[in-house]
Amino acid sequence: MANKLISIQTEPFSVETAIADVKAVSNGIGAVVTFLGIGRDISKGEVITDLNFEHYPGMAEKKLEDIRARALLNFNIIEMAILHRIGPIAIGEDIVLIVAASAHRNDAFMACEWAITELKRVTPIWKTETTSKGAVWVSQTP
Amino acid sequence: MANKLISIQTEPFSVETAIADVKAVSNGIGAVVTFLGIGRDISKGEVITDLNFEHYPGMAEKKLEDIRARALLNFNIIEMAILHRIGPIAIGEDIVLIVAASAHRNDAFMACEWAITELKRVTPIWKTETTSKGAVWVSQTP
Amino acid sequence: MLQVKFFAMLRGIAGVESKEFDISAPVTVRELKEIILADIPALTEALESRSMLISVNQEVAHDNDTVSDGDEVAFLPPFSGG
Amino acid sequence: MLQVKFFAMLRGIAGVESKEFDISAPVTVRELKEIILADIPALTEALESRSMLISVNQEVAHDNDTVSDGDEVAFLPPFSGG
Repeated sequence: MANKLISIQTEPFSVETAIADVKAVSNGIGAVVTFLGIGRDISKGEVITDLNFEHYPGMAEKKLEDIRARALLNFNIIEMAILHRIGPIAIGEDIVLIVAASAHRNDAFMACEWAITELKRVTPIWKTETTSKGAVWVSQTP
Repeated sequence: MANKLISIQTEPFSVETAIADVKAVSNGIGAVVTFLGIGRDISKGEVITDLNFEHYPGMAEKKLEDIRARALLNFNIIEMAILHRIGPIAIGEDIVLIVAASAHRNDAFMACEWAITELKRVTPIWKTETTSKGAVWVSQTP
Repeated sequence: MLQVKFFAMLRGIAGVESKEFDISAPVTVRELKEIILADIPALTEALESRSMLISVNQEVAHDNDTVSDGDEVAFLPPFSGG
Repeated sequence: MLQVKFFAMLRGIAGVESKEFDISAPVTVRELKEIILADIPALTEALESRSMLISVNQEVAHDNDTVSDGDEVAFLPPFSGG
């Protein structure tokens, strides 16, 4: 199960499938909160034409597994999925998906927001943004 | 546009389509937060076999439009969709969907959480829960 | 003629989805409630509950608001959508 | 042999994705850093930045931790995933 719920992949993911995978875990799920990160056309005032993500294979997956495990331990949620794409990503394309499911909505909101913040903090994934000046490594995402 | 973004309907909605409709509004969208309410099998300790929703036609749609308008006014979001199903709903089926899109994630989280809380507070929609004792009107949802 | 709609458990108690009342002059919501209760006494407990909302032309109204011929009035039990 | 991996902008500066270093006895992370900088001086500014993390066998490590033969060490610039 955890294999489907944690993934770093080059191909696009399906939000519908990820939600269905999480919902399949329990009929006690009453709330699913989803965070979807998308490639924006503007960053710090610059027009972005392209994004590219790379990760530390092995360590990055381990960190996502660890975020899921800590979310299940520390929040009153029933299941969580975390998917992240790597490689070239066009503007408007999905980058990252977090799905948090709980009986009541507050728990799913809290866990989902924590998980995306934690993902940005601890997961060895890096991106380049391509502007008219070329591709540059982004050194920090808020 | 608002027609697709606000809907009270008997047929199931597509989360994927709703997110796509919202994303289509702007390439400046970097975050989409989605809340999905689902029919649970247990409520206040009772086993639920079935749900049924009814609404005040006209007024309920107006309230959802109003929630969307206030969310766009009061939160730093780019777009919002609100879909609610009525009629019979089986356990595990989707009931309500809120999609909030913004440049940065905090705004979408705040607007999405506010919108579902406000929906429950002001929208004339009612449900029955069917247990072994029969179908009863639920007088309040937390 | 003024149309009064009953939703959810109120519809079950009233036995009808909606009913028309012949209100010649404007009356307050409170006065309309009395007219309705005289006609459908079974609604007394429900309509006098503090958690019951009333709408006039699909906007929430209060006891001292007035309703006139042609208005659409509804009694709204506590919501349970979402 | 100990493998050192360079990610993101570090890969560009080092000119390689990874490089093997012959460390006979265990050394501290700080000592390993000096060995690497002697070999690839272009990395000096980057590796001495306070925002650079180091991992040993895919766990974040610190200057006084030791690394041994067979370990996988990586230098991790500030993350920008999500």
